Amino acid sequence: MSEFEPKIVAFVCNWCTYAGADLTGTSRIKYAQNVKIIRFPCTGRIDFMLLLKAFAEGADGIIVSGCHPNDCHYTSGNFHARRRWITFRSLLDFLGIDVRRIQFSWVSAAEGAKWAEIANTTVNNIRELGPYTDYAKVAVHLKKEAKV
Amino acid sequence: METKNILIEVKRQTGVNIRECYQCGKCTAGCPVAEEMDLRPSVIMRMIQSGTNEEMDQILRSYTIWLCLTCETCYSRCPMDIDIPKVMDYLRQRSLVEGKVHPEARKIVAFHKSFLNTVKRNGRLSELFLTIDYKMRSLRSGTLFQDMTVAPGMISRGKLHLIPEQIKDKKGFSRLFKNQLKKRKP
Amino acid sequence: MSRIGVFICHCGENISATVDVVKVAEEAGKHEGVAYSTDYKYMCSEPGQTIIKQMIKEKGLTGVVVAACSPRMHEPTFRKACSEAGLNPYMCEMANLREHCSWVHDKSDATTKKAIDLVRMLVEKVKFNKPLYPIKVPVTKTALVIGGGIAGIQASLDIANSGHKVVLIEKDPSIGGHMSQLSETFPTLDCSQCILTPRMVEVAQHPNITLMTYSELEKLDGFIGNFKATIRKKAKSIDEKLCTGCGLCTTKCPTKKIPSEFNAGLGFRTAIYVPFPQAVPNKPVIDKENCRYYQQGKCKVCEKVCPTGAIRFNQEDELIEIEVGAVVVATGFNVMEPSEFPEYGYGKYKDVITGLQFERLASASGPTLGEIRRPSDGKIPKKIVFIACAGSRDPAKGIPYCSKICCMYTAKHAMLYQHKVHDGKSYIFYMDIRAGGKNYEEFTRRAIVEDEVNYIRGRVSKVYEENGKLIVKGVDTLLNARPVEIEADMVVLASAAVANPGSEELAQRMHISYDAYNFFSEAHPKLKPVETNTAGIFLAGACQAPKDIPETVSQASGAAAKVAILFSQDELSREPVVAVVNRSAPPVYSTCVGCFMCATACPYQAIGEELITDRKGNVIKKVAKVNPGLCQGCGTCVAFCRSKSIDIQGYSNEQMYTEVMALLNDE
Amino acid sequence: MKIGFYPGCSLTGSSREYKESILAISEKAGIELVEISDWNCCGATAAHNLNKELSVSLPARNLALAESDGIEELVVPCAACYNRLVMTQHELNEDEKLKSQIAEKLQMPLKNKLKILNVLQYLEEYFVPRLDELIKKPFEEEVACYYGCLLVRPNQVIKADRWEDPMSMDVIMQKLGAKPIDWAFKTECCGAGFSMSKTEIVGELSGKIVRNAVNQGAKAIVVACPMCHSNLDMRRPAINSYLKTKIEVPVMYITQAIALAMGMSEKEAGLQRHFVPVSFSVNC
Repeated sequence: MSEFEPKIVAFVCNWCTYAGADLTGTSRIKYAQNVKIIRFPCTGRIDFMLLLKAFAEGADGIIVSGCHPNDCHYTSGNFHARRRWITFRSLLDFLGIDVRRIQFSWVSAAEGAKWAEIANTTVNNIRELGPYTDYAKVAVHLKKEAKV
Repeated sequence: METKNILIEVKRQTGVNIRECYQCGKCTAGCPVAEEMDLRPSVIMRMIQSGTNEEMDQILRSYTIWLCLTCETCYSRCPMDIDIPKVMDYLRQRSLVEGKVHPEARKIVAFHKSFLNTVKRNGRLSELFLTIDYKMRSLRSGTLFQDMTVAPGMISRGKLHLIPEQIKDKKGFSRLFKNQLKKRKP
Repeated sequence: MSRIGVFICHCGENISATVDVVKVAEEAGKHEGVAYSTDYKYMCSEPGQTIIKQMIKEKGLTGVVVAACSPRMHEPTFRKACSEAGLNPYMCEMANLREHCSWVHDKSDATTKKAIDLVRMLVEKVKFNKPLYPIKVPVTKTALVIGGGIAGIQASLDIANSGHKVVLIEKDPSIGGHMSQLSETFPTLDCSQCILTPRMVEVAQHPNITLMTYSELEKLDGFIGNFKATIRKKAKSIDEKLCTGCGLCTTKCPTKKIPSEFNAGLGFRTAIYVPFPQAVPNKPVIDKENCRYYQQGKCKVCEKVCPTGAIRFNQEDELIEIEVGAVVVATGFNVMEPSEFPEYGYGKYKDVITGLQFERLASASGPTLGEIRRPSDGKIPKKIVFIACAGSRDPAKGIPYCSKICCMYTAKHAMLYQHKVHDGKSYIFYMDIRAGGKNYEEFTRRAIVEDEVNYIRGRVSKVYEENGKLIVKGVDTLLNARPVEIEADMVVLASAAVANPGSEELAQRMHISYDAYNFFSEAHPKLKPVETNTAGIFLAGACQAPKDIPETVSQASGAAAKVAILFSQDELSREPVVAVVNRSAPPVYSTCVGCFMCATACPYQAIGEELITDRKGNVIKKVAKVNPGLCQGCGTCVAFCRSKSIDIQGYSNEQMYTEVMALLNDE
Repeated sequence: MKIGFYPGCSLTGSSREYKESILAISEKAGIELVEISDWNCCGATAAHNLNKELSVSLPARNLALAESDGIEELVVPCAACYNRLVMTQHELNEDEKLKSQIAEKLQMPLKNKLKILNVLQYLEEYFVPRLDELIKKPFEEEVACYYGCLLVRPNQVIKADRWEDPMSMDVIMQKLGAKPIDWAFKTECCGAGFSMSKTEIVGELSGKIVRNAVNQGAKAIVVACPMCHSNLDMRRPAINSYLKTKIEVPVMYITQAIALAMGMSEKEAGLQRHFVPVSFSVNC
């Protein structure tokens, strides 16, 4: 059996981390293919239901990354995201999701190397945690029920 | 020890980051005994910053660290809030341990030692015993008759007790002087 | 049914070297809803764009996905191409195959698979894209300039000379600001008032400028091109039309011992006063807090002597609303509070003064008519000590930054003193000499070499008085940290430049950001130094950070140019990436429940209320409404909304959920 | 009313008039100062110059004893002891680990929540509001209020009001009827711990202080610290030899000034114990 290849979705802000990941590219710094980026206007836009959706669709791990505190393009979006993350984090246990499956970080447009590092560490961490199927199973079950 | 390590060691022992010092000299400018010092406070800060082992050795052998009165003027006025008196405490203790006390400062050290010795014995300080202990320690420095003029005046004013006050819990108290805690890591 | 076109770019070999582009195009072609897919060496080139345009027309494409470099690079290019082919530009998306895939991974099947996933994700997204149209907003071509110092004066004149209207408001009775208080200016030693007053007059006479002194900004609503400013015009207690500025009232006023703000407390003024002889407008105001009539109900001497009957004791503050398209903030700076220097005895010893006070002593229009005399006894000081960095670069006093101007003005002060008192001795205690402007270094060297100013490197610890002398206890760090004691006749503190009191509230009133020291923040420290984070509001001068005159004037002209650019358009168009509250047919009208969580989340105050009424005008429902002019499109409100009633165009819930699903469902 | 009291060693010896006067005025004001049972020396300058641990453990023992006596407020008249106790309290609160180590060594619990008052704070709180009723004979002299180092520094920890130019003693003296002079050496160091080991430095530093006070017109110097007192009073010969003149300005404790104003005799106030005689008290 081949090694487990985790599926990791990165929810990133357009102004900092997306540009930071662009810099990773222009600097030709390599990282694992497992991480795939979805662009948001701001981390403040990221509804945590989207994270649950990602797990339900089979994601094994998630990265949420935006601007450093005080660097938000929209002044305060990242603070809202951070506050929401603190609340959401305490809910994770109840939801039965290992908190280590979600990596929350700040990566600026100038931190190309940091982005690669975060991507790689997350992949390694998730690889250790193993596949995550609980939510996917529930989702399949719910879909079946809905059809009946 | 190299520059970096000396700075790290000072930080570890005192919590003071000497790198903060930008050599404005306000500590020296306000120090009441700066004139008498062989190395001025701001110079000591610079030597720690850029110093080698040789420079550290020079600091530990300096007169300055013993002249410092711990009046805290430097610390209170320092724009960078650098706790220089705390660093001086550390330097003095190290100088003592390494046997590098400046010859001129022996009197001062003798006095402090006598002080602690008297306290160790009685729990409280007896000024008469302190004076006697100190005179014995500093015999060679020629201080024996220095305060002869003061003592009679003190006795006549009821200020010098011939029998020292003592505390009761001597056993508990002496524990403080034994088994000194290991150097703490922050 | 969607008809999507997918265009895979090789980017020379940048993408094709690690990603099997042919396979990606092939796989994309199999995807549901994809009507056409191809790959090409340079999609952004003219022929590449032609392929896209042709296919839009030929295949009747409803959406386009270009898989190439980062959208931050070429999104505008491809959107423009789509638009030229008749497709709404917002129906085009880009998959980032270069920066996020080919450049960061080695050549492998997994890399190609990732590329396929990314393309699929955007194909699914595009299916939910809606045609969007840039938002047009009209522009009111009047600028509001706040602050009548040199920054505000320069900005006002530049805007007015470019043909636009300006309203200049100033909180004090006269314009001129700190520059009017200065004696000579470095590095040329030309007289400050001589170069400033003509400009002040020009402001007052310019047909495009409305000058409102003794006025403050009360409120600012609206958005770029369409601000509504409320200005409080404080009661001057005179009828400005009748007053001729003869000055009789000020000479007769019995309250004469009020410390003069203009003279930095070194001289006195009356309760009805003109701050200085060259004031613009040259008409007095009554300072109510010190006026006998206002405080005790008796006096009215000014009213009795006024030949034109211009005094109006019952005048009240006026609130004036004006519409403006842009705002230039030029509120300047202040010097640090005296109480911060207990060790230097400031406030305790009369002869310890600030740099600004020294300017007044050295100024020909000052309380000593330009002679350097001690405030305590009027004697000419034979020894002066200047202390640089009094407060600046002093985190313990709360100011870690360099005030930038002090090195230069202190050198100038010492020079002026040496020129006026030939047998005098001057000392400057300094930490570094920062003379980084044009002709600045030459200037400080001249002070040292030609004018024999004694520079001593070290800070002063204490200043105290003994036997009528000020004893300065300093140190010379260049001489092995030797303590230095100077018996001085006068001590001048180069006290730090700080933000104006109240600047925090003003920033909040305008919704612009400010830094830890309450200076206003520019939008970008390098590339947007005069813009603020709020579109349409610009910065000029020392309200942004301590600055000297040349820099202030440059920035003011820069801000004016930005305003002129804005006013060169009749309408503004903005990216339509804004939030929208849904509306539906009755009886629901909208799923919005009116909780206004969105309004709490919004950093731009872009969310207001909308009342839905029936035909009779009864309110049926209160819902949130987004002002597209203010909305910047961050989408924080969307994540906050409990009922999923607010959504953001271009990053809608539908689109984002689809992206997540498409990315993970690799069949 | 009962308040905890830590006299410290000097108050039992060289500055016994300080203790006598503070106890006397407190008694007259109906306040009982209860000495901490079995208190020990705070270690003073010696401990923190030579031995970091003792500099904390010696004061900590007193804090723990006070707690076990049920004391919540502790008056510490000696400025040096006050400084050491406050600094120790601060250091232990900053470092939980050290606190538990010290408590273990002391074999006593240590909550470290004591309210520590120096003599000025004590007077401000318990005397100033009642001075009108307590004063019998106003103390009408020009005085220089001398605070020294340890009541105000380091301001980062002690947080005294106006630490460069403190006023609390001046305010109290003014209320007694005195005319506090404005002078520049309120918080300069007198030479403190060098009284015996470096007497010539004490002569110089204290000399500058006394000179400025006299130059500004002081008829007496008022202090609140035994070290300041002994340096300025007992070391007057060293001061005079530094200044090359004979200065006769007396030095007295603020509590003595209050005692006189409250109508006590010179002897009750302990003026006879000074080296430099206090002459003017007779006519007030």
